[in-house]
Amino acid sequence: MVDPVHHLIGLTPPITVALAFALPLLSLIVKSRRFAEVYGVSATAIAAILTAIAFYYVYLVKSPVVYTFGAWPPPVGIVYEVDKFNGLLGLVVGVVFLLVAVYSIEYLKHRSGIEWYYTLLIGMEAGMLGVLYTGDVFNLFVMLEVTSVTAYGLVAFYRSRKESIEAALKYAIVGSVATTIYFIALAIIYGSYATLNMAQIAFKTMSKVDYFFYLIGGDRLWITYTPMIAVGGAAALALALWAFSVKAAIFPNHFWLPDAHPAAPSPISAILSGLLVKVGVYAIARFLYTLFHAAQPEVLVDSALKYVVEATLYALIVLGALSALIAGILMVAQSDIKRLIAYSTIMHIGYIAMGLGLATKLGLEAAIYHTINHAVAKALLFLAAGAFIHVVGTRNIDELSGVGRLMPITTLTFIIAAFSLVGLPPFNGFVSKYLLYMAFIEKGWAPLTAIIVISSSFALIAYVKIIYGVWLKAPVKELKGIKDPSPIITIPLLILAFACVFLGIASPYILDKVITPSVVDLAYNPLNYVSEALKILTQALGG
Amino acid sequence: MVLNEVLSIIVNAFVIPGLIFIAITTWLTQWFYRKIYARMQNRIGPRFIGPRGILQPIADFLKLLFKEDITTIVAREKEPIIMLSLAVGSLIALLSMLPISPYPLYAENDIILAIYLTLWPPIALILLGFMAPNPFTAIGTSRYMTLLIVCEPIWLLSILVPVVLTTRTGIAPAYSLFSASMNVASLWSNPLAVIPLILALYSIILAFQCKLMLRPFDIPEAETEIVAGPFTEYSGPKLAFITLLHDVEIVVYSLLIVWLFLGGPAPFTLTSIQGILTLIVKYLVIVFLVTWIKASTARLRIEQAVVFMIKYVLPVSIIAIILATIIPI
Amino acid sequence: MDEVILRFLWIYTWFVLIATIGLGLYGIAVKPNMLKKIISLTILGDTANVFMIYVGYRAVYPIKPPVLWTMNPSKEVLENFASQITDPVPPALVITAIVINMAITILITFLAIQAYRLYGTLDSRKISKLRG
Amino acid sequence: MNVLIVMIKLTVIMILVALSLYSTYIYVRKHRGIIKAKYKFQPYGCGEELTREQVSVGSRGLYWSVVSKVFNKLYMILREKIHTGVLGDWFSLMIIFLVVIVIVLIALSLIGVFG
Repeated sequence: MVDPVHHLIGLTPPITVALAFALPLLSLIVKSRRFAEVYGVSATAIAAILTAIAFYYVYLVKSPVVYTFGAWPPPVGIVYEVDKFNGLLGLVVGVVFLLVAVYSIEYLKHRSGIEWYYTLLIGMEAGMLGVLYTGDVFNLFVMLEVTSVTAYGLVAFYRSRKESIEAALKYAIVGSVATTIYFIALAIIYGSYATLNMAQIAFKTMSKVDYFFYLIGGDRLWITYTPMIAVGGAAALALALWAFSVKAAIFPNHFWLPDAHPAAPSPISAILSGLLVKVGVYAIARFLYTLFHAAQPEVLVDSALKYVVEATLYALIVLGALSALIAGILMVAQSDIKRLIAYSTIMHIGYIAMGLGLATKLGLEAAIYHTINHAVAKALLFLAAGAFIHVVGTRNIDELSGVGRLMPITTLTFIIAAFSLVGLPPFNGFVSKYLLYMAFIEKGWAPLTAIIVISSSFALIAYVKIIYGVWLKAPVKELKGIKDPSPIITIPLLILAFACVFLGIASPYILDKVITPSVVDLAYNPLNYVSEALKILTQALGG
Repeated sequence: MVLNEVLSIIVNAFVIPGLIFIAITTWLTQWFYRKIYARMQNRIGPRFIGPRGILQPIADFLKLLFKEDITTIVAREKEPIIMLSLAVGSLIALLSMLPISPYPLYAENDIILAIYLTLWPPIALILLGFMAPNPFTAIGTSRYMTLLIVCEPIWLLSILVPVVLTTRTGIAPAYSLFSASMNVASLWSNPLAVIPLILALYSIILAFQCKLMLRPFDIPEAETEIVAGPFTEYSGPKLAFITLLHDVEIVVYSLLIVWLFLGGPAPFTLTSIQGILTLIVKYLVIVFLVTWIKASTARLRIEQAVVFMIKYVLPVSIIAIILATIIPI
Repeated sequence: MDEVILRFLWIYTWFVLIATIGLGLYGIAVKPNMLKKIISLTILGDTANVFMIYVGYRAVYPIKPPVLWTMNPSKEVLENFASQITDPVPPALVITAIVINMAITILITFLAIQAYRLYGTLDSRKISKLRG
Repeated sequence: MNVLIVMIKLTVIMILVALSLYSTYIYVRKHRGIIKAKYKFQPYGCGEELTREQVSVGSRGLYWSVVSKVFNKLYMILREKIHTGVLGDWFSLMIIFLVVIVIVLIALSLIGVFG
């Protein structure tokens, strides 16, 4: 008997998809703007509640939770497997989407096509939750495509603006090349391991057992263990990680990001920067640490795969460092407020990549905590910048001068977010950066901390540039009638600002209770992840 | 228990190394500094107030503090003081992590915390420059930020050197400012460990000059060129607070160098008379060194300064930290 | 002899597939026209699909379609069936991928049309308002 | 002691000190009247009159002059050669990267298998 909570958890993405597609149909009947807004907010609220249930369940009751669609056991059917790592990220996604949906009501109140906007927004949430919760590499591909298509659509939301169409076109081409490459990687994975289930791949990379799953296929697919499988694994890892590094915007695959993120409406920029790139990070982490056991290479059955995984980790550190430096240098030169913040995203993804590349417990904690902190702080930064843009109607920092004096709440939240991302104590960004520093020092790579310091000081300068432009600079023209936007905008800002402070102050508790278990689930407990999925199969086969 | 915690925080914040201690040290240090700076320039220095002019710094500070507070129409009124107070507070918090405090706060891996605390004063100064818009403040502040980009990594790497070295000798708590300061003195007897320590000392003193905008790095507040850089618009109590922050920075960073690199009162303990005297002598040596560099050099241009730091200081600090991680202990 | 020819054809097809993937990537990277980029993208996507199909194909005769005719097969029938059929999973994946590719191609083509309306050109070197 | 608890304590110390200094300032301010003289509140301009527009430096000019002087070459390479905004240029870099990692990883795995 399946626990009913399992149904709720497993069905979260499908429910959200259904909610997304119902909206255009319903809006044919109810031709009211208010209806679309209320529908959008309630749909994201439902998703947020579901993710919160999943989070609560995996942390306090049982982890991981395996949900089989249509009760088909793992190698045949699609499986959703939620452990503490993706349950945590799912909660962040749910909460940020809810806040963004509320914020969008006010931000887009003068635009038409609001029902399409909310359709795409909820669709993107569904795709993102699917990518996070899925336990099947092909389903990950499908959900990645759902997320990407909605993202391309939302970047092109202002379809009469040159820059949004240009950015969306470039983003769409780059992104679809990436997903196609990932599809090729899937072919190689299927050819090498004869399964698409994550738990089974994780099992096959660490055991020589001639596993009884190969019910289907001829002699070529009756794969007994041979060392040559490692070559297929290496090729698949290379292609898949390339594809994910496009989604995560790690140098040199970051070019689309500074174009695409500013071109979208500000709430969408918040989601793209705060959450969408994290989907790429999540996939990288899942592939490296759960499927290929990068944190404990000694459990890998192929010595060849060990080399491959270690080379990948070094590559992640080098590329992360390059991303951070290049983004920092280019960030200072921007005069468009949202483009500047978009470059900062590349920088922070660089930090996260470095943390992932360290493959120590501290490094992984830093990476995961930074993923969450950056999601919160960057969403806040984009939303606050969006409030300025909403009120004044320009993205140029010089033209925004002096606005901040008349909008104290927005300015305060903006400064909190900026300081958090620069990493000043006691905000949350400091804690994760601190963990990253210590991870480097602990591993004996102390000189590399200089990269974080240099890029952080570039970031400090860039944020001070905005703070100067928006708040401290004397107004160039007479500002009349400008004040803080309505509570629909400011309340999400304040909630996120509170989260920034809370995640910093309560960090000892959060690290202990939330982050460390998720690291253990991600990287140090592969048998648990595998056995949960296999239990279902054994039950299905009758014991 | 709770009372003890509260007491430790109060003592740290207000007595030692809090406001009282820092006020006295800053006053005496500024007098010493002005006196020897004047001597190097063939002047006499403070003379009239108190014996040998020893009360002059206090008189200057009080005079500025009770002057009229002028804020131009485009400037911010109270935010500069908030930023400056926070910066001074961060420096005192830094001192309370050193063994000089009776209730030192330390833990494993607290070194990054210390480094981040030293980030507050630059941020305060940057925002200060921008809070009073003026072409001069803008130019000065942008120069200051350019300097910071190159001097922050040097600062970090040099501070890490003694910490990494002491941690490698197996002293707990690891990577802590406190344990490093307590145990660095024993490293000076190890000929291999001395090399990275000297290299790091060299680079941290130059980074110190750079962070504090002392000559040859006084480019941001270049007098006669851009009036007073970030501080052009400030007068009265705000200027008093700015000078206070500057002097507290000199005191705190000198104490940090004395403890972290020279081992504080070593070879004696802090509770003995000799120990306190040794600490004072070492402290005065560092202040003298900084003043000497300031008095004997001329101002660089901004790109010269950046190139100098990148070419001659940053590689040294990188070599120091690499040596510190690889040499056998 | 048959064996040799079969092996040659097998390897040749793999080579052609990899070359076509390279061609698709080349087209996306080098051709300046957006439309040609989109065509290269579809070439890449279709090659990936064929690649996937090939992974599920077997060069061992006899081959049967993966359709089981008896309702309650015995163990021997099942084993015999499993040793003769092509793998049904890759075609299932490819069907999904084709649908997704179609959706993406439509979206990108729409974006290209819109870009042509706004910029008056499809030359990707000229559609570069955003830079730096 | 946990380092994050130390962080919170240090923050408390910092805020206590800051509050006491700030209240000093407020006290001093209270006991000192302000003389309203118009010229005093104009931004300082070395004897020149500064208008509202001249007071603030544009944020672009502010940084660009310094940064372009010091890191000129780096910026030229980054902005003119790499971040050109042309799709083809990006793709050539991305595909070079793809080919490199595929070749390197497959070579490594082959070394692992046969070596």
